[in-house]
Amino acid sequence: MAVLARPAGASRPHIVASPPGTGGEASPTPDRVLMKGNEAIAEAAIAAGCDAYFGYPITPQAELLEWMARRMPEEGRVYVQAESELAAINMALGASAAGARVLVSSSSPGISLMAEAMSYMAGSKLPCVLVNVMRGGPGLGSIGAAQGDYLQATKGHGHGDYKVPVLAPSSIAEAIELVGTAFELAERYRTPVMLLADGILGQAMEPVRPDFPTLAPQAPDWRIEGAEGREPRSIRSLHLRAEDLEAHNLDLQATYARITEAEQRWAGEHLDDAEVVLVAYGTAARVARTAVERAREQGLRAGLFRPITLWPFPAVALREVASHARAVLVVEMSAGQMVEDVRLTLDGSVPVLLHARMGGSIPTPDEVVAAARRAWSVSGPDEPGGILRAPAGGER
Amino acid sequence: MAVLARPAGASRPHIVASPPGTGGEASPTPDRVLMKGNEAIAEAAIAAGCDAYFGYPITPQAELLEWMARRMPEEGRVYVQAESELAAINMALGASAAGARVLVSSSSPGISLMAEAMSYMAGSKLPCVLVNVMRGGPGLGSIGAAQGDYLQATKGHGHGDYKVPVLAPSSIAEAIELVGTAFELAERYRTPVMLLADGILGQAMEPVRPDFPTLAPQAPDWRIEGAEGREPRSIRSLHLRAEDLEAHNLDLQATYARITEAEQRWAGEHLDDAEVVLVAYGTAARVARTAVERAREQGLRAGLFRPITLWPFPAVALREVASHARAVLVVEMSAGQMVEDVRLTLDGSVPVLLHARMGGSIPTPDEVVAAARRAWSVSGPDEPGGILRAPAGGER
Amino acid sequence: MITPQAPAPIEGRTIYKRPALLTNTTSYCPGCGHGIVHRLLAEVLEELGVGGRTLLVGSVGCSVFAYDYLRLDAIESPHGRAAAVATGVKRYRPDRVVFTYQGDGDLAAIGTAEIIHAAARGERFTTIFVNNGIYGMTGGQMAPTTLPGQKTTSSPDGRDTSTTGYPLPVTEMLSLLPGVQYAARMSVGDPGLVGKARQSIKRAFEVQLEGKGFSIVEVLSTCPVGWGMTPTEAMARLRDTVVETYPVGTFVDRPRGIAPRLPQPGAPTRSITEGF
Amino acid sequence: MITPQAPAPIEGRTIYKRPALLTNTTSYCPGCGHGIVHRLLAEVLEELGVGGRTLLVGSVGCSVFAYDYLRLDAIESPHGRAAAVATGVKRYRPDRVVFTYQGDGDLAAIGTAEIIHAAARGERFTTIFVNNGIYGMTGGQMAPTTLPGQKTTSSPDGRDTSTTGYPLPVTEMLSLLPGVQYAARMSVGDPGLVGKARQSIKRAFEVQLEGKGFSIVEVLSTCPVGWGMTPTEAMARLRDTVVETYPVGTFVDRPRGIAPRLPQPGAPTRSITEGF
Amino acid sequence: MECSTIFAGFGGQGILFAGKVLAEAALIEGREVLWIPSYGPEMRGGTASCTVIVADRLIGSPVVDRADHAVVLNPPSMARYTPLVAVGGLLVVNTTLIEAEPGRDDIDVVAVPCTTLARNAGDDKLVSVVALGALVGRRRFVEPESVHRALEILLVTKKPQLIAMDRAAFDAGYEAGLEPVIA
Amino acid sequence: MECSTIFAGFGGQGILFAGKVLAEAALIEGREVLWIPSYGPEMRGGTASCTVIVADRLIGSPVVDRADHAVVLNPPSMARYTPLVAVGGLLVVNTTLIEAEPGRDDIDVVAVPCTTLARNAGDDKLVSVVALGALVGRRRFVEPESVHRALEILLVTKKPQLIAMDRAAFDAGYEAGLEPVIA
Amino acid sequence: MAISAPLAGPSLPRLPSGNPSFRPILVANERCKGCGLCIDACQPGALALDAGSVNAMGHHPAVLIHPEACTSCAKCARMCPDAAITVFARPREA
Amino acid sequence: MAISAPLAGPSLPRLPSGNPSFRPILVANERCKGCGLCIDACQPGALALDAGSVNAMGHHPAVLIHPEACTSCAKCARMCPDAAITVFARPREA
Ligand SMILES: Cc1ncc(C[n+]2csc(CCOP(=O)(O)OP(=O)(O)O)c2C)c(N)n1
Ligand SMILES: Cc1ncc(C[n+]2csc(CCOP(=O)(O)OP(=O)(O)O)c2C)c(N)n1
Ligand code: SF4
Ligand code: SF4
Ligand code: SF4
Ligand code: SF4
Repeated sequence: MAVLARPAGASRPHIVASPPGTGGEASPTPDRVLMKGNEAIAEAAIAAGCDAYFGYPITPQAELLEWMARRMPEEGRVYVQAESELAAINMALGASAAGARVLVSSSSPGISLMAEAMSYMAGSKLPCVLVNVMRGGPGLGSIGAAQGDYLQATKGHGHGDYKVPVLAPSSIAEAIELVGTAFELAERYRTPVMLLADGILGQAMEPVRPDFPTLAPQAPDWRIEGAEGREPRSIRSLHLRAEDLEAHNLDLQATYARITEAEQRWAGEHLDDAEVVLVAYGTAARVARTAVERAREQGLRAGLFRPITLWPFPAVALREVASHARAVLVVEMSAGQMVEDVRLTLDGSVPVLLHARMGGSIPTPDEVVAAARRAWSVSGPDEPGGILRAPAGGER
Repeated sequence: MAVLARPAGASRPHIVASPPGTGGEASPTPDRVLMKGNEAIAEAAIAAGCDAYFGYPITPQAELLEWMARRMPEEGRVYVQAESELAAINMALGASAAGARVLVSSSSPGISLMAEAMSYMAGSKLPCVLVNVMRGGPGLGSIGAAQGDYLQATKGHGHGDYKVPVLAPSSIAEAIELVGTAFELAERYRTPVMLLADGILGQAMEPVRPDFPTLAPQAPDWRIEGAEGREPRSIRSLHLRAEDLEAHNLDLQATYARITEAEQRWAGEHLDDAEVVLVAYGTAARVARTAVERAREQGLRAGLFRPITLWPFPAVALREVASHARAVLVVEMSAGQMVEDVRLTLDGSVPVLLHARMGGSIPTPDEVVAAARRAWSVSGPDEPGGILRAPAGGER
Repeated sequence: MITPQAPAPIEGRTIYKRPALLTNTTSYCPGCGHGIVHRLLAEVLEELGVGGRTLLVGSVGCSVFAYDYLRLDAIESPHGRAAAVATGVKRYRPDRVVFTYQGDGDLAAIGTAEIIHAAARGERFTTIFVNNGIYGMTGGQMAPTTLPGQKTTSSPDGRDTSTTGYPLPVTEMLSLLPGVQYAARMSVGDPGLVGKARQSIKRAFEVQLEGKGFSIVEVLSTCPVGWGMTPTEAMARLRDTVVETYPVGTFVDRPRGIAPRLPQPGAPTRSITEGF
Repeated sequence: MITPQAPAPIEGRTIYKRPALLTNTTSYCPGCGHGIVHRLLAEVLEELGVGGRTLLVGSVGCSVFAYDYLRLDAIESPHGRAAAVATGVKRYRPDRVVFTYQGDGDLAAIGTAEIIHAAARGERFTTIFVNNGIYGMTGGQMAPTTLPGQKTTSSPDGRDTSTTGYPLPVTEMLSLLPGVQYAARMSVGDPGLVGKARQSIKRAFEVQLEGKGFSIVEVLSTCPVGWGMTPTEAMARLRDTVVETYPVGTFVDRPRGIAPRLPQPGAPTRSITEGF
Repeated sequence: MECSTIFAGFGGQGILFAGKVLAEAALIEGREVLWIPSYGPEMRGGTASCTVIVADRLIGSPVVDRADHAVVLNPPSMARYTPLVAVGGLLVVNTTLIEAEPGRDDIDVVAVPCTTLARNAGDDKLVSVVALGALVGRRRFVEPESVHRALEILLVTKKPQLIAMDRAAFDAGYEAGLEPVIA
Repeated sequence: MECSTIFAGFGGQGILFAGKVLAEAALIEGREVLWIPSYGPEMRGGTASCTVIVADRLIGSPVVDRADHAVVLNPPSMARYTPLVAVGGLLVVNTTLIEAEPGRDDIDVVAVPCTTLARNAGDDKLVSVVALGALVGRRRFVEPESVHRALEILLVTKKPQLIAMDRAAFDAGYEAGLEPVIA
Repeated sequence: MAISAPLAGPSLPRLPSGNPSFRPILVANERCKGCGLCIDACQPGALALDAGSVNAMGHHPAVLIHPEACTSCAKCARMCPDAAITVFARPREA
Repeated sequence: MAISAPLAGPSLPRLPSGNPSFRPILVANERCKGCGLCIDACQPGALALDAGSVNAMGHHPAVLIHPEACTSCAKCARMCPDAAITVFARPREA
């Protein structure tokens, strides 16, 4: 059980289930403390038994590194501020191969630099948790909160056929919980896992319980530690012969199938009678949540479907939920990324509309309500796949 | 008009249109020469007026760099063997900003290292042609031909909301032609463009006409050259204020919409009466082409739809083509990547099946014929979206 | 309550006024050394009369907005890659004056490979390397150049050399490369040092104009905010403490015959056959 | 027609036999120096008796298959990142012996930043840097270490120093860093030099076992195929030509007081106020 | 109940700190709270702002399209944030640095010479705490006692000597906020 | 007509070159042709192979699942490629280095001591050209004259002095290939 | 930041309004960030920060409090990170 | 590659079959790549490549042609990249 630097009274048993809409739960108990998202994620990793952290400064993620710079040495664990993100992720690769529970964090541009090593880790079946506190792009973009890295995280980051589980918290309390989940998934399936947050989640402060979920220590039997008294072992992604590499890929694909089968996570709200289903994750989901309430106040039966795993995408549940809806509205802080998975999931069975803000702009509840109204009034899609596109920003 | 090192008799006017199935055209004229794909692409770039080349050695792309190492200095143009792919793509960024027509080439792992800079170039609206001679992945994988980087190229490479046109040749002659197209698109839309080849296209030799398409030289008015007598200009992707960055993103999205409208390219064969439409690109398309012939010999009415632009995906044409088909079979040298775009395009209107080989394994015509038979016999999809998955390799 | 200071009647010739290449007020914190270096650049480029054909290759750091303050065509680089970007620019436009402006986090950490290889190839551009020993833009984290024991947001107990090593002697390392025609370390610690830095920056551009090869000026600078000091305290630290780790002066001026000799092996190199 | 050579009756004690840590026949080209370096590593680790707790951090190059030839637990690194990977391994398992095995393309080109910063931090592992002056694996392209004028597949007319610069003195640069406890350049050019290289590699591992800091041995080696020579011609070139650019010997052995002094500024460093 | 407050002014005016104090006070009262700062280079060039949302139930949207309160400590901030105040909302103006009129009659305006009061309290930096006092004085959506506790919690470890000073500054503002001031 | 040939043996046996010669000969005859080498580290450790497809129309699949001809110059190659030869296809075996029997009676086998003939022709390296001769001798799918021209085109710039030698080696193989040899 | 710069404090002598004597220094108020580097550089101590005024950026700008002491050495201008200072030579007849 | 290594050629003296005299060198044929580095290293010239034989890798392995000349100095073994050579000391009574 991890205790925070700042004393915070008697601790409560950790609440695993997080209520829909946000991961946090309203509670008048005084034993909560205010924490910045970046710091909460860092402390949660320490509580979860993170053995080694590697990072590099970047806004809006810097406080995560700074927290680790102080706390990891206190805990007698490994902390290295690398010379670059490239070095950080490769240090993680090494530590993970040696059996460490590893955390790496950065933000969009830094994450792009990790594409090659992520592909190597996936190919070498090395667990690792990578936190992306997303900012506006493309390029240097801005330091505002955005969700423009969805497709990168879920589909195309590095080269070759691989996937990594992607977890998307929408509150600081949920982020704390998902850090533990991320390590569990990483180790159960021997894969890198990405925690996809954004600038607001990283920079905001919310009340959290100071007792964070803990994980049992590990010493994986596949790790390298010296071949004393046994055959040597090599951890690698190289398989020169096509037959071997295909067999290796099929093995990976089998793991991905198992993950897709077992690990789809989501949260929902007001879905039972929802005529318009809003699909949103992370910070956008919080806006959507307020929008759903305002819409209902105005008599529009809206509901919120919030994917928590972006890969595997919670397709089974969404198909079920959308089956009795009139329209689905995807709300993104990106130009139309998650909407692809929603469309792949629903396969034309329901009109899918998109409300997209980008480049660090965050939709307001009112504009989302307006979009939901429009979605409701749409008898059917105006083009195959039913993406409505408006000329300019916001509604697209 | 470029003339090859090896004299090759009188030259013929360049044939722009490439017949379906492959980009080359059978011709008994003796004036053809045998060229390796990598070398042909390099020479084609020189013919197209490439001002600067930056690269780094990697199999199976090395001969492209080596050809440039000899020819660019001969032509008095810029050639730099960079210290890394990261450096190469950033040199390209600089040269492009100065107004140069730039080519960069690498293979899968090296391409992953270019994710950040590609995002910067897209965000800074800098034209550049990047060649990816794909090999087996993930990680170090193998040096065999593969198509595992489709999703990376078309969706998620770098961070933020951007797209780059992706051209996929399926013969050396077509590669030569598409190099010119790539530069045209890059300059017309001020965007990086990717030429997606594979180890076989890069390493194989085929007869080609020695007279390669040429492009007019350029001196873009947006380039930086010194602010003498005018207001200074800065080429950048940074827009700190959310309003500005969103406006910038909307501008980019508008360009992508124009490209999607105007630039979808594809080739087809035996499609008029096709009951089973095979969808494949690059080397896989050549296998599919032979499979189509063998299938027809066996009385199965198969046809080939070959996307030439992977982004924008030739959705309009495929929708039309598939509308009177019984099933669509996607043939990939990857675990199921392009199939996502096919499904997004067809939106459940036709069963979509997948035949996937990966990790450097190439499907044989006979196994594709067998898959096509199975596709034919499938009354409907066995799961929404109609992806048939077999337990092990090959058919999935 | 705001009482603007009334401009007084002006007599006598002007001894110093703001260079024309310098435009908008910067967004730098009060007393930040970047402002001084910007001013020197503007003065030198003006003096050399090349402002109209000079290209600024920016970097990512607090100086990322330099294009807003200097009247120059500019290109932005991904963090650390300015030297590669400048290579691309200068190779294609050898007729232009090209320089990179990089902080120590940018150049000495993530950009290490790019600066070393641009220098090794003898690329014919100039690098202005502003070393304030810290990551300013991101909130004052430790850089490879941070002094031993120095407290930063990522070295809360001070830089521990046993786990993070010692300040990276970038200019010393670069000075070993034949491709480097001019390399100097300067400081903005007092008016005299500022004058010296100005001369050095001018020399670096002259070397570029002669087409000789790579030239670099490391300018020791301050980050009052990151250092947790007032601007004047920061300047005092720069003068008194920083210089002890980073000797100031010209390391390489090959056109003028200044260059260090390579480290030599200290052990016998003759081929021996015993001790197998 | 294949006539296997009949093993003869064996008398007398064994003077030399293959070390047990060395296993499968390598896939290296005939006469490739990698084989010699592998053998020396096996011999040294065996002699130190640490083979069972040694971790090989491989790199990408012809030696990528080293895990097939050495009886050691091994981890593969992305091209150029071995020093970062080793940092992760050693930080988590300081009780293990960790070394990277890297070619010159891997270490001196794409891996420049990683090796310099691992060395600067004084990471407590050993790097075996096999410098054959070329990219062997990818078909013999020019490396930053290629000799001036040397013909390679990417420098068909010989390395042109005016556009590609001069061979990178990696070990000299690293020797300036206080974190580097041992740095030497050796060669496999003849039996005597091989013996010397063996001693040096042993010393490097001893320094690691003492927990002192970073240790590196650059081993000058051959790539007969890439050099377009027979193995014996390649060895001759290594002995006669290569060594002129790359002096062999020990540059740093801090525990034994061997270390070069930093380059000093050649110009006056006093603060001057004139010349503004 | 959910109410949002925006603090805005120069860097160095203690904007983020005042927001934290309010958030901590709300937490002490067992409320839900969300604190969002401006961060990064925005801070250079000297403008800072933060948003604090206090509620009795889960907080959804972090973006405030209608602010219940805005505290503006310099002219640019007033220009930027006055329009965001919801009808019937409250605007706290630092008249020491702001001479202009907010120019809205559908909101409640508290005009306080915060910088002056802060300097009297001993440090210009206290200006935000003074303003927070005025805010709480006028709209008692958290208890002054909670703010006093909050100040203690936030300062006790690092700068205990400042607690008294900050409380005094808060009280000064609180007084000024109590009875309407002609803006 | 479309026919595929696989050449396989040790590195240094001139495998890739023989394939290029065949490809060039086919080109001279105005045919379509595709040459695919083994490459990269595969080459280290000393095995090399290449595939040449000659056709009268566009060539589709580059992968050969049924080879019309296989030329195997060392034991591992015979083991690996014999099974790929299509029924009625041709296998050229270098008996200098291969003593084992191919063990297939549904294909045509030409057994030629290629290395010996090559050494007699002056260089072991000519072994592949000898084998190409045997192949063309037995299955005249390209004209010997075309091969002679091809050798000239490929060698004239870099090593003109070798043209005669290579042609002789080809002819020696061609002779050996003409009349069936008891494998 | 302005606060962290040395404040001359309320006791700072006000400028004699409409002072006719020559003033060799002109500080561009709107550029000055009150960092105080010029004050530090000025040996005769002719400059100070004006705690009584705050510019649009919220800083207390530098002000020439002892024109008569100024030697026009320009050290202040040389140190000013914001190029806020213009320096004039004393006219012969002064 | 074997070809590029110095070939002793057909004129190479064959080994006296079943030679009884002591042989201080044992070459592991299957590891030998015929690079010739051992031959180069051997001052007395006791080694040569056997052009008459080709091993499974296609190389002409090294062979000890002058056992009597070998001094057991092990320089060949020290140069062998493939650790193919084992060296024995001459027994006292030789
Ligand atoms: C790939 C990447 N990594 C990290 C960052 C975040 N970042 C912005 S500026 C900077 C370094 C600033 O330090 P320095 O170069 O010393 O310049 P200073 O701000 O001190 O002038 C960093 C790490 C980034 N923008 N991109
Ligand atoms: C990111 C990346 N870029 C390029 C390559 C291709 N590559 C493989 S090995 C190698 C370098 C080999 O040269 P060196 O390190 O000198 O080792 P050698 O083969 O000469 O022993 C390169 C560039 C790669 N595998 N990954
Ligand atoms: S943070 Fe430091 S470097 Fe950046 S502007 Fe402020 S003082 Fe200058
Ligand atoms: S290519 Fe060169 S380095 Fe690689 S194995 Fe062959 S000889 Fe050795
Ligand atoms: S010019 Fe010199 S004397 Fe005058 S104010 Fe400036 S520094 Fe002081
Ligand atoms: S050195 Fe070794 S591999 Fe080379 S020839 Fe001699 S025994 Fe064979």
